[in-house]
Amino acid sequence: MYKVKVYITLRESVLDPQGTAVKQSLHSMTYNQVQDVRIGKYMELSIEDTTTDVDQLVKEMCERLLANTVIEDYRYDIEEVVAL
Amino acid sequence: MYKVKVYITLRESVLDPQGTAVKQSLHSMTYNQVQDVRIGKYMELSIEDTTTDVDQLVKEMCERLLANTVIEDYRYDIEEVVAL
Amino acid sequence: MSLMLEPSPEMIKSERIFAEMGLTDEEFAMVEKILGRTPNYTETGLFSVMWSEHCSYKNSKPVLSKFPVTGKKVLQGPGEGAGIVDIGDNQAVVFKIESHNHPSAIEPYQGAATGVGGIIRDVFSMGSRPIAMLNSLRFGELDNPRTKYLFKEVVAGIAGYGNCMGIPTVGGEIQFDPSYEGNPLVNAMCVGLINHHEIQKGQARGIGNTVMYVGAKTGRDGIHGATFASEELTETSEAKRPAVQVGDPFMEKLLLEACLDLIKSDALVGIQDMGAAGLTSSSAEMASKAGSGIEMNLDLIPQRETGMTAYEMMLSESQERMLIVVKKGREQEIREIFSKYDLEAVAVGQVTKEKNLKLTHKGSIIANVPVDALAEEAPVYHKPSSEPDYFREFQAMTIPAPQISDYKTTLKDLLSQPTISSKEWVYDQYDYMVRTNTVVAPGSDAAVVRIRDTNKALAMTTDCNSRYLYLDPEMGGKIAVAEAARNIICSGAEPLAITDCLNFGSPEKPEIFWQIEKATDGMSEACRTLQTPVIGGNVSLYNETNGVAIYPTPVIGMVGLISDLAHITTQEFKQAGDLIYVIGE
Amino acid sequence: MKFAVIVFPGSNCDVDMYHAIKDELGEEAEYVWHTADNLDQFDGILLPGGFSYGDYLRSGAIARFSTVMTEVVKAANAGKPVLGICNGFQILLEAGLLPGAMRRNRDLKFICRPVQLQVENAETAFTNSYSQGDVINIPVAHGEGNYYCDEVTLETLKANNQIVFTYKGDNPNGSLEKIAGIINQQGNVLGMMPHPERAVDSLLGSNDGLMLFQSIVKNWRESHVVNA
Ligand SMILES: Nc1ncnc2c1ncn2[C@@H]1O[C@H](COP(=O)(O)OP(=O)(O)O)[C@@H](O)[C@H]1O
Repeated sequence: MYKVKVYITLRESVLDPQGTAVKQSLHSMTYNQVQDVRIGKYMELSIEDTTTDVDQLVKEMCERLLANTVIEDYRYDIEEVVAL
Repeated sequence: MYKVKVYITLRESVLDPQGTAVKQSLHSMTYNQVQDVRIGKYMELSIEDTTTDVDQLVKEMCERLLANTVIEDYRYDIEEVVAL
Repeated sequence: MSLMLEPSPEMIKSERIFAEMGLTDEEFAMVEKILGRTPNYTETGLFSVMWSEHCSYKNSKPVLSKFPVTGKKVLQGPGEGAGIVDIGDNQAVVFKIESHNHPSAIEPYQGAATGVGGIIRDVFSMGSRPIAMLNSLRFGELDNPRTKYLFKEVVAGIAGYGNCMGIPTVGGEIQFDPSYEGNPLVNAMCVGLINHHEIQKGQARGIGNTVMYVGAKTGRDGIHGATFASEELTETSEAKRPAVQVGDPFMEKLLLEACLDLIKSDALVGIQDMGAAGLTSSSAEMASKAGSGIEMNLDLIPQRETGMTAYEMMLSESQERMLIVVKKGREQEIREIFSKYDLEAVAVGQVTKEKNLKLTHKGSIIANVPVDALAEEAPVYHKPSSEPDYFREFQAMTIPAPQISDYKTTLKDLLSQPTISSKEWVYDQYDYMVRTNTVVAPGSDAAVVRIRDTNKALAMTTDCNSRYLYLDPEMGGKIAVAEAARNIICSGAEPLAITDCLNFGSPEKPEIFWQIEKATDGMSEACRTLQTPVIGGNVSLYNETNGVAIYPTPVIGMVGLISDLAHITTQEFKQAGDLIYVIGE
Repeated sequence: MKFAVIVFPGSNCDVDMYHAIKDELGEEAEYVWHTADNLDQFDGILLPGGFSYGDYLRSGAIARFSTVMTEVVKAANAGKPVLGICNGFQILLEAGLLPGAMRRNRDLKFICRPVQLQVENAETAFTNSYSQGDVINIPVAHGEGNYYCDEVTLETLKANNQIVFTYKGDNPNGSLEKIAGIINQQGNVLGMMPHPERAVDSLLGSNDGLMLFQSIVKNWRESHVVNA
């Protein structure tokens, strides 16, 4: 079993309306120390043991479906979990 | 400067329609190895040097705004970044 | 694996565990008498939900019985998922309103969204295609952040669900008043269209017929919180906490289309939404209405989580589920209808002659109780009622005439009240045009939705001025119905019937019960006079914060028929030089 | 002319599109379920609005992997007119048939309202019945219509006259350069956020959208009469 964590963020050049809105809310709540907020996605996938290269597999899923590389960047961690 | 990463996930027994749809889509793309997908949010905050306890600050922001604790759990990492 | 041990019948009785589930000592004694034994844990749960006010109307039945519910055009009055009124040409209109107040107070987005989802299921479970949504909302004053948050999220939740379903949200009303500060009201109404021969009933007829489960899997969503109150249970893991219901409008859209395909099949016998009290109410009510029983094997229930107990499955309020009864031997046809939409239809039981709800789980019978006892025999209470002091004071007052020095300022002040000002910020977020039949969009009196391929249209509105009801519940009740009727008539329609949602405080208080009595008296009289029978509705009591009740708020949803599209009238002045008349007193 | 109205799980403007073609335009239309693997019999392909797959993950992201999308790509490559409206536009972007991507609306709210569009290019197979610069009334109804593309792409769009519609007046969703609709380089794939199929009957407020469908038919007739 693999536990995969995928982090998807908007590319730096892309405006993030949600992040901006959250930053403004935080400011209005007097958290003025917050200079920037960027909002992305966090996914947890469980993948069963496979003969294929897991890294390759996850990369492919990210490129094809999980991220839209026109506006998003992604990275991921793979952790092998030993069933008890 | 602090760079804060916040991970927000749906609580365990809360329905995740988005995760389910993505899992099914991955299956139909023949990634049958994927057993489970849960989708949450990932946020990056930049916080300027502050006299307040940063950990306390982030926790408070999560509780009050960033996470909806009725249905979501959150965790975060704080990293101190030295300006160059 | 669940390590949670359920208390034995003896413990339920000796430690009064039933009380935590909401049953009184007398009610528990009644259950024991009905069964001739002490109920086990699951059975106690079945009775506690079915005998709750929400499912049994035990406190409100006496007042509901006053409503006129019949009429020449009424094809279905109260008692099914939604009421139905004939509109000629073999067509009928189906509608109902329902509250989701408490869930929306806890989690406004999901609470409102699942409220919308629930009422849509009520309408399409009748076999009808939903054609429009309306709502009626109440919040505290917009000057505090919590209220703003609730308001924003409730609107987003209604939009999120309704828009995704592709059902236009064409109207509604909103009032801001401090009395709703801790207890907002979220009432949603759905209107559907049906051909007479397609009308379905939630009945489990035909001994031996198959009971099937369709839609989303069952999780631990919305299981009655009271269950988890006991010491031992709260120590179970976080995951066991009753979860807030999260809506999945995409699932519901598939379920809707599949069910509308399903009604064309003569293999279908009965269908009912799993709303409040989920599997319990749908199975017990379908059997009770048909004079039959139902036997289910809970191992077969599609489950989203592991280790669910019978109690949890029966009380779960997971959304987007339906229970259907189909002719024995025709199950495969049904499976095929659903598989087009990637949905599973699973046979979970059968209709029995013995009028019991009999449940097996992991090889043993876990509940066996008479369906009528669950669905029909809840106690009915005639609560004491007394005229509140405030009412006497108000009645004794001489009404001061308002002193207005500057009409312009007063007008501006009025228009800047959130309750009076434009609601465009809200309805801009609702897709009010999808299905391209909305002739009169939000912003006029009643909304008007045309009926394609005919020259007819339907006008619809929700109304209730709760300040009037607070000042004089009986007069206010009449005014609410009359206001709805005026809105319908102004748009060119003839009023057909109403649905209502009785939002009040706690009926245990004689002053509140008095409000309920008087308001329903007034409504009944107005409905009789206007010949708009009550074809269904919903009751939401206990709307209080820190012991203070909301204003009495019986929301009226009215639908009218426009027999000729040329009769459609809108609110705006059309051109300079037109004459302006005032009609009435 | 025979149109396919593609229906994905969660599409909900399919009915409106169908009626616009059949009842108002007077051409043939047929619903085609997302599992279909042949679109040969159709002359034009319509991807309607709605919430395919609940718009989960990103709008259009899951739908683009439907079986029928392989056929839509084939039809596009064969030069057939392909029109994606709202969710249909989002699917075309995700599928790479049009450049760019959609972000959430600037104000983070769903918006449903009539808007004014300016016809920026009246020489396409979808707009030839309008005149350059025409201002038309067509409603929008979306939560993610905030169009984005990188600078290079934007330059190309401009250079090739691929921006077909822009919002006139207020920018309702924050879209780059007020872009409301774009076409591919070959000129046979159009994506737009506003709903012309909701503006085909003056009883409901506007029929300015009808000319878009008439343009498609006109163009098709011309090329098919020439070829015949
Ligand atoms: N305020 C009301 N006025 C008229 N009928 C009502 C009212 N409240 C409930 N009813 C009717 O009582 C019937 C029983 O409701 P029930 O089957 O428990 O449905 P639900 O739980 O979905 O409201 C319903 O048909 C409903 O229309």
